[in-house]
Amino acid sequence: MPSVESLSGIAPAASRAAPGFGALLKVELLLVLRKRADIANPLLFFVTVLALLPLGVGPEPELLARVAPGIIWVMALLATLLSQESLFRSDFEDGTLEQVTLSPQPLYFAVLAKTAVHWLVTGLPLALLSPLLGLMLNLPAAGYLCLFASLLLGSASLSLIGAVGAALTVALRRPGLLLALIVMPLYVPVLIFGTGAVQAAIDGYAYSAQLAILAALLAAAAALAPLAAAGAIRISVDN
Amino acid sequence: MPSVESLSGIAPAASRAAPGFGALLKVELLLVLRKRADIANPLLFFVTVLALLPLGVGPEPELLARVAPGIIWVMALLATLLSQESLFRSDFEDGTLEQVTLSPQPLYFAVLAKTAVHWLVTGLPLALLSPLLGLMLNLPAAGYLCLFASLLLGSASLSLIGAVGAALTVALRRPGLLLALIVMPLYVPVLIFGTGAVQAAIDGYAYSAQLAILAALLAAAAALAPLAAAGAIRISVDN
Amino acid sequence: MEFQFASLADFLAMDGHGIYVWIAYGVTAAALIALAVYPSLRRRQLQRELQRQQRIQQRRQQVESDRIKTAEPA
Amino acid sequence: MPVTPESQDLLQVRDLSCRRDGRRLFAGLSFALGAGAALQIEGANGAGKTTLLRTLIGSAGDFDGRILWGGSPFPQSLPQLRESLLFIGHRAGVRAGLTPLENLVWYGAGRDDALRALEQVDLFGFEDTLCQELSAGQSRRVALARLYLPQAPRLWILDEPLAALDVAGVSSLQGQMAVHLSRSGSILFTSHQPVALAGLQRIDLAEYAVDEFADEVGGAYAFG
Amino acid sequence: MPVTPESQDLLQVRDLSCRRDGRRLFAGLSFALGAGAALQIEGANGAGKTTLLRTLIGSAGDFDGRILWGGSPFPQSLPQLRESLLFIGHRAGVRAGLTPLENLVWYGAGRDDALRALEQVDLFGFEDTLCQELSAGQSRRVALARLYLPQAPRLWILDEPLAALDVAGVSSLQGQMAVHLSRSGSILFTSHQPVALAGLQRIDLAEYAVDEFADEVGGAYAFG
Amino acid sequence: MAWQWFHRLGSPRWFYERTGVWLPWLALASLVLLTVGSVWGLGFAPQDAKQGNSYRIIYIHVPAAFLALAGYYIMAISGAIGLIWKMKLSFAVMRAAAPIGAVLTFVALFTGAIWGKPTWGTYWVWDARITSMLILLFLYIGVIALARAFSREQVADKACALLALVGTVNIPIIYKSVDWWFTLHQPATIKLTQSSSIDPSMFYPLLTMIVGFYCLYTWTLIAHTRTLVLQREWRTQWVQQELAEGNRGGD
Ligand code: HEM
Ligand SMILES: Nc1ncnc2c1ncn2[C@@H]1O[C@H](COP(=O)(O)OP(=O)(O)OP(=O)(O)O)[C@@H](O)[C@H]1O
Ligand SMILES: Nc1ncnc2c1ncn2[C@@H]1O[C@H](COP(=O)(O)OP(=O)(O)OP(=O)(O)O)[C@@H](O)[C@H]1O
Ligand SMILES: [Mg+2]
Ligand SMILES: [Mg+2]
Repeated sequence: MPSVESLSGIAPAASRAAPGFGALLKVELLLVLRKRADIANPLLFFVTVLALLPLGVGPEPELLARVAPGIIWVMALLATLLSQESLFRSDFEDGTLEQVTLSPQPLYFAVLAKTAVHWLVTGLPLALLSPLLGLMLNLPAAGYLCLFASLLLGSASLSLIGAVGAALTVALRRPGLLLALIVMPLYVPVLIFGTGAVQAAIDGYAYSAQLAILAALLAAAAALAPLAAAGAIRISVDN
Repeated sequence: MPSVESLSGIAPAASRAAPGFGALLKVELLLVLRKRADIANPLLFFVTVLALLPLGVGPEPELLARVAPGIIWVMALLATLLSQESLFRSDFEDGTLEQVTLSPQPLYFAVLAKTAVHWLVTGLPLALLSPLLGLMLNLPAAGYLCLFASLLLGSASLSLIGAVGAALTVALRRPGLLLALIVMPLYVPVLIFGTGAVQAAIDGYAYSAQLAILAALLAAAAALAPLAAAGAIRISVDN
Repeated sequence: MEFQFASLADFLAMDGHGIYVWIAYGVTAAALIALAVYPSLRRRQLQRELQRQQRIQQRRQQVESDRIKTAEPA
Repeated sequence: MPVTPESQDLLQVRDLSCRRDGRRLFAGLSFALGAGAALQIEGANGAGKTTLLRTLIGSAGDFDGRILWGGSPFPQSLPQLRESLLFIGHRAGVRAGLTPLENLVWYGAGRDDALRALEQVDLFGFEDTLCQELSAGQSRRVALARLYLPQAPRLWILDEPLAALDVAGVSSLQGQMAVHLSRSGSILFTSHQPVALAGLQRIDLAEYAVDEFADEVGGAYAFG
Repeated sequence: MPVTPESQDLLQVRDLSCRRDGRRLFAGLSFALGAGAALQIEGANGAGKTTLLRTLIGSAGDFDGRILWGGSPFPQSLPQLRESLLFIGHRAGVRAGLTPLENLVWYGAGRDDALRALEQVDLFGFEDTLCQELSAGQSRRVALARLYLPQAPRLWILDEPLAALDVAGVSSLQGQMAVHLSRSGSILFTSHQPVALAGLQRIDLAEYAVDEFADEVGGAYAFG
Repeated sequence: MAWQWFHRLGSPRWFYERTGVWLPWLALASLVLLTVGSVWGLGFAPQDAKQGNSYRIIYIHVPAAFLALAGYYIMAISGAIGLIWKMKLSFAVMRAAAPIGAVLTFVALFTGAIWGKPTWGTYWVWDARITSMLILLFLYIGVIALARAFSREQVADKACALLALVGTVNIPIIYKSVDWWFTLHQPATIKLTQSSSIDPSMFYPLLTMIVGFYCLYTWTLIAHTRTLVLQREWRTQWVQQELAEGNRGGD
C-alpha cells in the first residue's frame, strides 16, 4: 500500500485553493446583484415606513422636525436589521454553510465578506438617501451632513452586530422576529451616539466627539463581531 | 374490468373527510403554540422598538405624548407585518400548500384559519398590551380605551391584508423586506382611522365614527382578503 | 397672444423663479426622454443577446460534431 | 409505447408536450391509464418526469396536447380528477411541526386508521415524535403512510416514491401498490429504481425527447 | 464485521456509540478504513447512518468511543481530517443562486477543470443555468461533480450519493468511485441501493443497534 | 366578429405588426403637441397674478398627475384581463404600464415639490393630495419590485396582476382616508391653490399639454409593450427574424 505522502493524483491538502477574501467578496456580490430587486428593498422599506409616520403622528412640520433624527435612525436600524434575517439562511439550508465550516479556510473571512456586501447594499444606500428623508421630515438643514456621516459609520456597526444575531438564529426554522429581539439591545450604543451627533449638529454644537465614538464602535465591531458570528455558525451547523 | 362506480374498497371521493374549519383552526393553533417562542416575538419586538424610541427622540414627556398614538400604531403595524412573512412559508416548503391546493376543500377556509390564528397570537396580545405602552410613552389617559379598541379592530384587518402579501411572496426564496413594501401602502386607511380615533379620544371628541369605519374595513377585508390570498397561493404553487 | 418676456435673459430668469421652472421642466424632459429611449436600448440589448446565443449555438454544434467524430473510430 | 385507448380508461393523454420556461422537454407523448393499471415514467435526470406529473395534476400549465380524465378534457375535468387524486411529490407535504399521527389526521384520516398506517410503514413508536426529528427516510415514510389509509383515493400519482427508503420500505411499498391495483386503483409514478409490480407498463421519456436543447438552453449568467 | 486495524489505516473507529437527543442509536461499532478502501454503511431508515457520518466529520458531538485519524484521536486530529475530507450530505451544498460552473469554482476548482467535471456528470450545456432551475437529480449532480475534479481530497464521505440519480448517473458515479480507489483514496458512504464496487466492505448498523427504544422514544406531543 | 377581433388582439405577433404602423404617427403627434404646449406655456401664456412665473410648472405638473392616476387603472385593468382571459399580451401591457406610471408619478411629485418652494417656501408638506400621490408611487414600486423578485415571467405576471387589482380596490379608500386624515389633524398652514376658474389663455396651453401627455403615454406604453413582446416571444421564428433584420438595419 503506498504511503500517504506518495499518493499520486490526489493533491496534498495545502494545495487545495481555498478561496481568498477577494473571491469570497466577489461571489457574495454576485449573488446579491443577481437578485437586483433585493438590493432596493431595505431602502424602499426605509422610505415607506418613514412616509407612513406622518400619517400616524400628523403633518405639523415643527413636530416632525423634532422627532426626525430619532425616527430616521430607528428606522435605518430596523431596515438594516430586518434585511439581515436572510443573511445566512439560504447558505444554511442548502448545506453551503456546513461545507464552509468543514473547509480549512477560517470562517472569519467568509462572515466578513457577507457582512461587507450587506453593508454595501443596505447601509451605504440608506446613508446616501438620508438627506432626502430629512428634507421630507423637515429636518433643519444643519443636520444633513451629520446625519449622513453618522449613518455611514453607524450602519456598518449595525451590519456587523446584526450578523452575530443572524448566525445565532440561522438554524431555527422560523426565526420570525427573534433576531430583532436578540440584536436590538446591542444596537443601543450606536443609536445613542448616532442620534446624539445629529441632535448636536442641529443645536449648533460640535459633533466630532460622537462621530469618533461611532468610529471606535465600528472598529471594535469589525474585529469582534465576525469572530462571534463564526462561532455562532459553528454552533448552528453542529446540531 | 369493473366499472368505475362499482369499485370496492376505494371510497368515493365525497366520503373523504376534508377537514372542517374547526379542525383547520385547531391544527394551526397547535403548530403555533408548539413554538411558544414565536408567539412572544412580535410582542417583544413591539415593546423593544418602542423602548428604543425615547433613546432616539429624547425623553421629553410632552413630545412623547404627542407622537405616542402614531408611533404605537406604526409599530403595531410593523410587528404584525413582519411576523407574517413566515405565515405560509414552511407549508410551502414542505409541500403542504401544494397538497391543500389539490384538495377539493376550498382554499378560502385554510387561509382564513391561518389568518385568524395569526391575529390571535399577534394582534390580540398587541392590543392587550397597548395601554401599558401608552403609559410608557405618556399617552393621556383618555386615549387608552380607544387605543385598545382601535388596535383590536385594526390589527385584524392588518392580518388579513398582510396575508395577501405573504401569499404573493411565498414562492420567493429570499423575500426580504418585499412583503413590507407591497403591503404597507395598503395599510394606510387602517392606520389613518386608527390613529384618528385615538387622537379624537385624546382631544375629547367622539370617536365612534372612526371605529365604525375600522369595523367596516375589517368586514370588507374578511370577505375579500382570503379570496385574494387563495388566488395568490394558487399562483405561487403552480410554478 | 404675445411673448411675455422682454428679453431672453428675462425669459430665463422668470422674475427669479427661473431656477424652479427650468429645473422642473428639465427633470421632466429627462424623465420622458428616458422613457422614450428605453425601448430602443432594450431592443439593441436583445439583438446582442441573440447574436451571443447564436455564437454559443454554433460552438456547441461544433463541439458536438467533434465529439461524434472522435467517438466513431473508437 | 402508447397504449390503445379504451372507454374504461380513466386518464388519457394524447400528443402531449410540456415546456419549462419556454423550452420543450418532450413531445408527442400519448398513453392511457385504466383502472387497475400501473405506469412507470422513466427518463434521465432533467428529462421532464416531474414536470409531466405536475402537468397532469394541473399544477403546471405550460403544455400542448390533450389530457382527458374520465373522457372529458382538461381543464374542465381537473376538479373531478383532483377529487380522486393522491399526489406525493419531491416535497412530500409532511409538516415538520406536527407529529406523524397529526399529519395523517390532518389529511383526513381517522386516528385508528392513521395509527395502523403508521405501523405499516414501520413508524410504530414514532407517532408522537415531531416530524422535524425524524431521519430523511422516516419523514418520507410519513408521507407514504397516506397510501396505507383505508380510504385512499383511486388515482395515485407519485414522484420518486422509493427515494430515501430502505430495502424493507421499498418492498413494503411495492406490496401496497399491488394491493391498490388489485382494488382497481390506478398508479402513475416515476422511479429511477426498478419496481417489481405485476402488469406494470413503462414509458421512457427519452423516446419523446425533443432536441431543442442546443438553441434553447444557455442562461444569461457568466462568472466574471 | 469489524476490520482488523492496520497501521496504514487512515480512519479508525473503536467501540463507537452515537446518540441523538440522548437516545443511543447504536453501540460497539468498530471499523478501520485504509487508503484504497471503500466502506458502505447500511441500515434501515432511522438506524443512524447520517448521524454516524456527521459524527466522523466532527459535526455531531454526542458520542462515546474513540475515533482516530492517521493514528491520533479526535478531536485533536479533526482539523487534519477535515483538510483531506470531501463530504456530501443530504443537503448537498449547492447554491441555488449560482450556476453549476460558479458553484464548482467557489469550491476552489479551476474553470477548465470545472467544465470538464460538469461534462462528466452530464451537465454539459447547463453550466450557465442557475441551479435553482435544475431538476432534483441535476442539482444533485452539481454536488457530485466535485468528485470529478482532479484535485479531489483523499477521504470521501458521502451520504446517499446515489439518491435522485438516474441509471446512467449511478453507473458513472460507481466508475468514478473505482477510479478514486485506484488512486488510493478512501470512501465511506451510505446507500440503500446496492453499489457495485470491487473490494467494497459493508457494515450493517442493524447489528449494532441498541434496544433503548421502548423506554426512550415517545414524544411529549399528542393531538388535542 | 367582435370576439374575433378580441382574440386577434391577444396575439402578440398581430399586435406587434399592427402597432408598428401607428407608432411613428403617435410619436409625431406627441412631439408636436408637447413642443407647442410648452413653448406656449413657458413663453406666451400670461403671468399668474399671485404666483408669478412659477405657476408655469402647472403645464407639466397637472398632466403628469392625471396620467399617473390613469396609468394605475390601465395597469390594473390589463392585469385583470390577463388573469380572466389568460391573455399574454394583456400581461405585457400591465408590466409595461408599471414603470411608466411610476416615472410619471415621480414627475408629478418632483414638479410639485419644486413648485412648492417658491409658492409655500418649502419643498415638502404633508398635504392630503401630495401624500396620496406618494402612496400611489409606493403602490407602483410594490408592483415593480414584486415583478422583479420572480425569476419566472408567467408567475410574476399573475402575481403582479393580483397585487394591482388589490391596489385598485384600495385606491379610492386610500384617497378618501387621506382626505379625512388631512381634515382630522390641524392642516398645515398652506393649501394647494383652488383652481376654481382658470383663464382661457392659461387653459388652452394646459389642454394642449394634457393631450400631448396622453399621446406620449400611449406611444411609450405601446413601445414598451413591444419590447416586452420581443423579449417574451424570444424563441419564436418571427422575433428572431425581426431582431436579425434590425441588426442588419442598425449596422
Ligand atoms: C409634491 C407636491 C405636489 C403633489 C404630489 C401634487 C399632486 C397633484 C395632483 C395629484 C394633482 C391632480 C389632481 C387631480 O387629479 O385633479 C395636482 C393638481 C394640481 N396641483 Fe399639485 N401637487 C403638488 C404640489 C403642488 C404645488 C406646490 C402647487 C402650486 C402651488 C400645485 C398646484 C396644482 C394645481 C393648480 C393643480 C390643478 C388643479 C386641479 O385640477 O385640481 N401642486 N397636483
Ligand atoms: N434533527 C433531529 N433531531 C432529533 N432526532 C433526530 C433528528 N434527526 C434524526 N433524528 C433521529 O435520529 C435517528 C437517526 O437518524 P439518522 O438521520 O442518522 O438516520 P439514517 O440512518 O440516516 O436514516 P435515513 O436512511 O432515513 O437517512 C432517527 O431515529 C431519528 O429519529
Ligand atoms: N424551477 C425550474 N425552473 C426552470 N426550469 C426548471 C425548473 N425545474 C426544472 N427545470 C428544468 O426542466 C427540466 C425538467 O425538469 P424535471 O424536474 O421535470 O426533471 P425530472 O425528469 O423530474 O428530473 P429528476 O430525475 O432529476 O427529478 C430540467 O431540464 C430542468 O432544467
Ligand atoms: Mg423529478
Ligand atoms: Mg440519512
